[in-house]
Amino acid sequence: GEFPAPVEEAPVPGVTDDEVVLGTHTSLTGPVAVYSQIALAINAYFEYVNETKGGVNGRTIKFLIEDDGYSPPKTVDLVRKLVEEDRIFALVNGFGTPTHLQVVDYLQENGVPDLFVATGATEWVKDPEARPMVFGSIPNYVGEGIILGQHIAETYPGLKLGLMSQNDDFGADGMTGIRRGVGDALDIVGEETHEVLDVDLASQVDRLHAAGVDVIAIWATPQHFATAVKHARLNLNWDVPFVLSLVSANELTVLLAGPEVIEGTVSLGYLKSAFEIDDPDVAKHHKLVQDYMGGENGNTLTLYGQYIGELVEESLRRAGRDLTREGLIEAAESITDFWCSICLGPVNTSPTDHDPVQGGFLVRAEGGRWVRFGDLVTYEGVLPGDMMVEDLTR
Amino acid sequence: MDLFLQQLIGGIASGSMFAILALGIVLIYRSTGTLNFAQGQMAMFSMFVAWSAMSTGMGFWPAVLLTLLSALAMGALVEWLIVRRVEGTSDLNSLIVAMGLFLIFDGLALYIWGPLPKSFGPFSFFSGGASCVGGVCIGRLNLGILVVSIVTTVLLYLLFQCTRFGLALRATALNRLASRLVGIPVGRMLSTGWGLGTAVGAIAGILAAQSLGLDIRTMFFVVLFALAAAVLGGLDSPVGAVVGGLIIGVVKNLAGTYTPSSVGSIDLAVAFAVIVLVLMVRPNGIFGRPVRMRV
Amino acid sequence: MLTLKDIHVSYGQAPALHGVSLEVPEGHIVTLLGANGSGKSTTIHAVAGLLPIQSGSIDFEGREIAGLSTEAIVRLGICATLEGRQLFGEMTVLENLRLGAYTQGEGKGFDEQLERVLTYFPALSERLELSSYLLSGGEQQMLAIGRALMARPRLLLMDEPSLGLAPLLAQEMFAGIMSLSKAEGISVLLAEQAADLAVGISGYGYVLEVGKVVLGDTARNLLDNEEVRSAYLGH
Amino acid sequence: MFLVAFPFLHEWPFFRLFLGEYRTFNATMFAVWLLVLLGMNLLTGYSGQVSFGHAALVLASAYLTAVLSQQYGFPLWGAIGLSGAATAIVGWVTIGIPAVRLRGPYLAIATFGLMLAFPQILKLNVLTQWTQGALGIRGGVVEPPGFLGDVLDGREWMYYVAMSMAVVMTVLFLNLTRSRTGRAFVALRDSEVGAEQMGVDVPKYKALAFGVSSLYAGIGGGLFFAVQGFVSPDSLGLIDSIFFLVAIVIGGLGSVLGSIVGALFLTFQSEAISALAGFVPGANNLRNVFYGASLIAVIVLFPKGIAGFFQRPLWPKLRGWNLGRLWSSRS
Amino acid sequence: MSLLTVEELSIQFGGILALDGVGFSVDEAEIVSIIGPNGAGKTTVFNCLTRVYDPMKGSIRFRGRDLLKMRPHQVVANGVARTFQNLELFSSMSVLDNLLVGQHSKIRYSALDAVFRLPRQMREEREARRRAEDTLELMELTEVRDMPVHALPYDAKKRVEIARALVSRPKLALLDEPAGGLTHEQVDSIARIVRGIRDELGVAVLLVEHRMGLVMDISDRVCVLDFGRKIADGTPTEVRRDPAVIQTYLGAPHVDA
Ligand SMILES: Nc1ncnc2c1ncn2[C@@H]1O[C@H](COP(=O)(O)OP(=O)(O)OP(=O)(O)O)[C@@H](O)[C@H]1O
Ligand SMILES: Nc1ncnc2c1ncn2[C@@H]1O[C@H](COP(=O)(O)OP(=O)(O)OP(=O)(O)O)[C@@H](O)[C@H]1O
Ligand SMILES: [Mg+2]
Ligand SMILES: [Mg+2]
Repeated sequence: GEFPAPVEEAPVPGVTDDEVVLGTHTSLTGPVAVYSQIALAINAYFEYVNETKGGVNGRTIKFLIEDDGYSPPKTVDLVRKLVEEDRIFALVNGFGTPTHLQVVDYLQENGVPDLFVATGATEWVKDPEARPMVFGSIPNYVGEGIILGQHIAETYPGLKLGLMSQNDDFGADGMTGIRRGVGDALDIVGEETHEVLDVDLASQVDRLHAAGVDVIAIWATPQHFATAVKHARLNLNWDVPFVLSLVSANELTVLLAGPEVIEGTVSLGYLKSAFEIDDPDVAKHHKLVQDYMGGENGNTLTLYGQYIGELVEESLRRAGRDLTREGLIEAAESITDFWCSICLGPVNTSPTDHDPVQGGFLVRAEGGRWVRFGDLVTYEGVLPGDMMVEDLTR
Repeated sequence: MDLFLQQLIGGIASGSMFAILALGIVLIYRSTGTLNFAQGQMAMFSMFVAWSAMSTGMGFWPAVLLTLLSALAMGALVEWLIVRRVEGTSDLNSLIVAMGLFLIFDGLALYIWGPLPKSFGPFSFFSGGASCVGGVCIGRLNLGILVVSIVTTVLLYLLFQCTRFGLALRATALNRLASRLVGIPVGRMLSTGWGLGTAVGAIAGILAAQSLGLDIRTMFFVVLFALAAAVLGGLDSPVGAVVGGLIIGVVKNLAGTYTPSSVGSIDLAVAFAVIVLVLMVRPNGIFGRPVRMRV
Repeated sequence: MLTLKDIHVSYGQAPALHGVSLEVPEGHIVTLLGANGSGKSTTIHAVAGLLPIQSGSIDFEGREIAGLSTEAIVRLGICATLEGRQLFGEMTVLENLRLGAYTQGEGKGFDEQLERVLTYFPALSERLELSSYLLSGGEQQMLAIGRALMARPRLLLMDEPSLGLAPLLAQEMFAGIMSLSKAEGISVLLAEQAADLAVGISGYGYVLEVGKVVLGDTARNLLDNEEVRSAYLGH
Repeated sequence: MFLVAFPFLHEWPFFRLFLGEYRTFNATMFAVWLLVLLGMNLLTGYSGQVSFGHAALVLASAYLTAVLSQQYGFPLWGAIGLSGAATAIVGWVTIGIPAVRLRGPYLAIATFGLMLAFPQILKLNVLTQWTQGALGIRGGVVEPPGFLGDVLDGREWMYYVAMSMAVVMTVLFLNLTRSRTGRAFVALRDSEVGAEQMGVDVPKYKALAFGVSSLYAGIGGGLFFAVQGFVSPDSLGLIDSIFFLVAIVIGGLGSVLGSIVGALFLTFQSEAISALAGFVPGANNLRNVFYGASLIAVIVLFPKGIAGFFQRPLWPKLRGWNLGRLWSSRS
Repeated sequence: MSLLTVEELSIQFGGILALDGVGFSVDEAEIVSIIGPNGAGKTTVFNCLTRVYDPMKGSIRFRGRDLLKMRPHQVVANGVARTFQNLELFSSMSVLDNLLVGQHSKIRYSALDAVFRLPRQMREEREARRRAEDTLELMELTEVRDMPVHALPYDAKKRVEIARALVSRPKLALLDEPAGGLTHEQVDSIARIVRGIRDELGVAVLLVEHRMGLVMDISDRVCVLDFGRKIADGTPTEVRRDPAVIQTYLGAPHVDA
């Protein structure tokens, strides 16, 4: 520029003596507005931290939530606004793969920490050297697929497997994992994909039915999974077992499909469930939701929100009083053996591992709840590109 | 062969879902000339109304009745309060208003009922297992949807074609000034058209809640197919709406079944290619009246 | 039967009628004469309730009808045919006629009335199932008039009814209007450009100039008035 | 003048108050949207054809630009030009010509089918070699060439490129609409038979309108990729297509001013709704209600679009400076 | 040889035989009228000539060319221009622009000339504007040249129709009820204009009209249709006396005449 800019007062964007500003993009409106619960729960957790602990390292957290309505060009507008106009210190838990893909490189190039993106796309975690700013948050889809595939291989050896997946990276990553996990224990006799805008998955289920499938691995949203399982059970009288991505192993699915219909469906869990009210941490979560989010009880989504909140809190804490973006990244990639209050396993990160939670317990739908069984399974420290069944540990 | 038949029946089943929503679209288009993009979200709203009614312990049929009546009132009110402000300015303006309504109903439902799905117990009437012949099955619910949409079509056809009231509804959509000149209460007709269309949408919503679940986004994508169905059949033909819906359902299923997986998924593309091809031959839909030029 | 007192109408800011007063006696035919833009159509629109009037009164059989909706006015027995015909283009001729009888219901009287209208305009009876926009210009005009008659009006407002009609048909139509008015006591308010025929069948006539009545007299006197003849009757 | 100085304004003490750097990006996207909406307006506002598939054209061109520049080593600007031309031809031949027989909602829904099916096509296995499937294609920051690199950063450079492209294309647009061709578009919108009988080859011109419109969508799409540095099958969808249409109707059909207002609308809508929701604390769930209500309010208040409102001879005193004559489709 | 020769023209719509073997001709600089009852097929003749309709059989030759081989938009380029009974103006455009569209086939510059404002475009636009201005003056429309057409009074719209047809300098103008809905004075001015077209521009005119005063006054020849068939043909005086014409069309001796 031609005109000398006045000296910056705050050399680190979004950080003042007593406040740090974070932001996110999410869907407060639009087809996936239900996930707005996550950002609101994160915000509730930050408010709780501000009130009860005076923030982190003497700074309160301010959390700016922008609504992109799940439209990528809007995400770009809003994230740029957050970074350039509102001067956030870091972006936290950006929601949605297509939306976040549109900004991930922008954040990378501008050195803005891009913490704990709200999807399990391997894109975020597969190459931390190329994209040091971005971190995942849930077990990545390939890893999750391997664990569930392994379960299928052990439970249904020699039978016929059918695959159903959303026709995008979510589905593709999941199926990659499932194949690796299953190995040659089962024959894959049918592969079906569907689009986000498909109304129901009946036709796909019909085809797998005709192919004589014995078990189905499915990577779909709660709405889509509900139509698939209802069609199999109610219209085809077909009680084929489903193995489901953790993305849909939650209360939404129970509400949409009905508890009897999904009975026996197997998936993965890495956080405690909202129905475990006897667990003091879950009880505390419900209280937090009531106090800071207003009204109702917590659910899977708010629990996940709290998990993110705790992770961010931990990262900020580790980054210390002298906050810089580089410092935050260093802190976020040096978390070892951190147990968030509602986690079922430890969080570990490193400069080569931006995938905080790598594993969990198998869960099964029983009476409308997802009940854990078996041991903790992890693939700790392995990058999704190279991961194989051998990397799993129990 | 079984697979083919099953896909055919499955196509008819999901097609009847598109069809019944398309009927409401046709009804509103034919009686007011507006292409109602908000049809899906309004149906979703009615579906939540039904849920609320039932969650107060109301029985199924009373709740359905209440929902239909409230949908009728809601549609009429929307027309009277909002749509009428732009009536006669331009088709595109009513499209904007429909988009506005889409957003308003979406937002209102979110505000009133929150973002979480609701569970809607099965209706005794449509629940129960599938009926199978050989290896080919159709669910009770799907059968129910198909029957309801056919009955609705017949009723609408009779309404439009055989009653004086239906004639007046159509007249209003074609020419407001002329309608006033022959003594038709134009305002009331427009409100009634919207009311009826919304009520048909409510039927679609209640049925959809059964098969697709009760959620803000349940109708989000159904309406896209319903619009396509209405256009494919001919926007002013109730029969066309049903035929259009069924064609889309069946073509999509068959395309999905018979595309080699090495190519990838292409069912949507094929379904819409078929729509375009049909429109090339019949530019006003299968059952639409051809418009000829006269100077 | 119909009395207009000092009515004022404007389109937005632009005044179109300033103080039109006229009278249509029961069972009579009254013609409005005037150049293009003098306000004939506007007067008819105002009576039919299609335009709001700023001031003045419109009295129909002792009842103030200014401010009533067009539907209500039609129900009182006032029907209008307008310039541009205003047909339901995509509907058939028969459907148009059925709609004409909208206020009458479709009971027994309907068939009778239909038959009568078709005897005035036999060309229509062969085209009952044709979409009305496919009719020739004059046929459309016949349909517009026929549709108005289907409502069994007691006062008929006609804006340029002879527009596009062949000479013989125009004569027949005016003769028909006259006999209709005689036989059933229908009153008629006519606006015409080419008004010789119209004045010929009328009892009274008014001359409009830029939104004002400048002359009102019996048809006979108008026909005798040299100025009127040369300006509006083409002699 | 203003346009030239824009990226630096935020460094002025006075403008600092309300113009962040972010506004440079806003202005760049505005230029991209303006290009797209000019094309849309030519199609809908001038030639009277409604398309819900425009975002698919923008997306197609963005992809083409991405593939040409990232995989075949074309220089970015060449890739944009080539994609624009290719999109124009595609729009002309594969959409415009079949669309000739379709009208109103039938055309709208046929094109909307294109929009729904297009992402699926981009994800086809047989195409992933070029399209990279669902994960899309990355671009990266475009640096200004040569000595310009000393005075401008990438963002400012993009602003100048996009804005000058938009300005040039706007001028060309005005030239076209005020010519024989532009008049033929409007004529066939007003009366197809009338136009045909006056010697306008109606099918040809209807298809041509699609072609020219696609050219603008194509250039806009190429720039979209350059500005955003990324494109995926979900980057633009049906909702965007519909909102392109909403934008020109609200802006004003049949005028350049309408497209400009429409582009402003697209650029600032999310921010505006955010701000609107901010007025009512805790009303996040009502955002869409605000949004819908404002759309309706605008169209009720300005049934001819906002530009149409300014084109009325509102202020007779300003006749000499009549915006309407300057911008409207009538030359 | 005559300018226009129509032979054996027939067309059917559904069950209605709208034209049934109609034939007639128009010579250079001649005014020929077609009259007949409503629905006789007059407008249909125009529509066949300008290729809006496809006749079932018959031939239409204009200056030695076969009009039936042309596409609708090519007709005007060959020198036949028309007006419409129910006005088909470009209502949102100004009067001047309507006249410029009227010259669409006369202006030859390409879209590229237009986009870059090349000299050819500038020159042709200038010429086109001049022709438009001339025609506007002839039709007494100069004052309203910049008004959007929808805002014009009815009689002015009628004149714009005629002007738009004439501005392309056709050899033959087809005028469909140009005097419909006009006052007597305006009808007189239409008569003046039509004669002017013929005498000053050398344009032949084929006229469809119900205002007998006008028809009888200016036509060189009159052709009478009834139910799609030609029932009479001749000079105005002959036709006026023809009993068949009187019976089906004119009726009692006409006051208008
Ligand atoms: N819709 C309108 N908007 C604005 N002004 C109008 C409108 N309609 C008519 N006017 C104006 O009102 C005046 C009276 O018009 P009106 O149509 O009543 O005349 P008219 O005597 O019926 O003429 P014509 O013989 O052409 O039908 C004219 O100056 C006309 O320009
Ligand atoms: N496209 C069409 N489809 C069906 N019938 C048609 C069509 N065009 C014209 N007709 C019929 O053909 C006949 C002749 O119509 P045409 O318009 O030529 O009559 P006209 O002689 O011009 O009458 P007018 O003087 O009333 O304008 C009419 O009966 C009309 O209904
Ligand atoms: Mg008038
Ligand atoms: Mg005619």
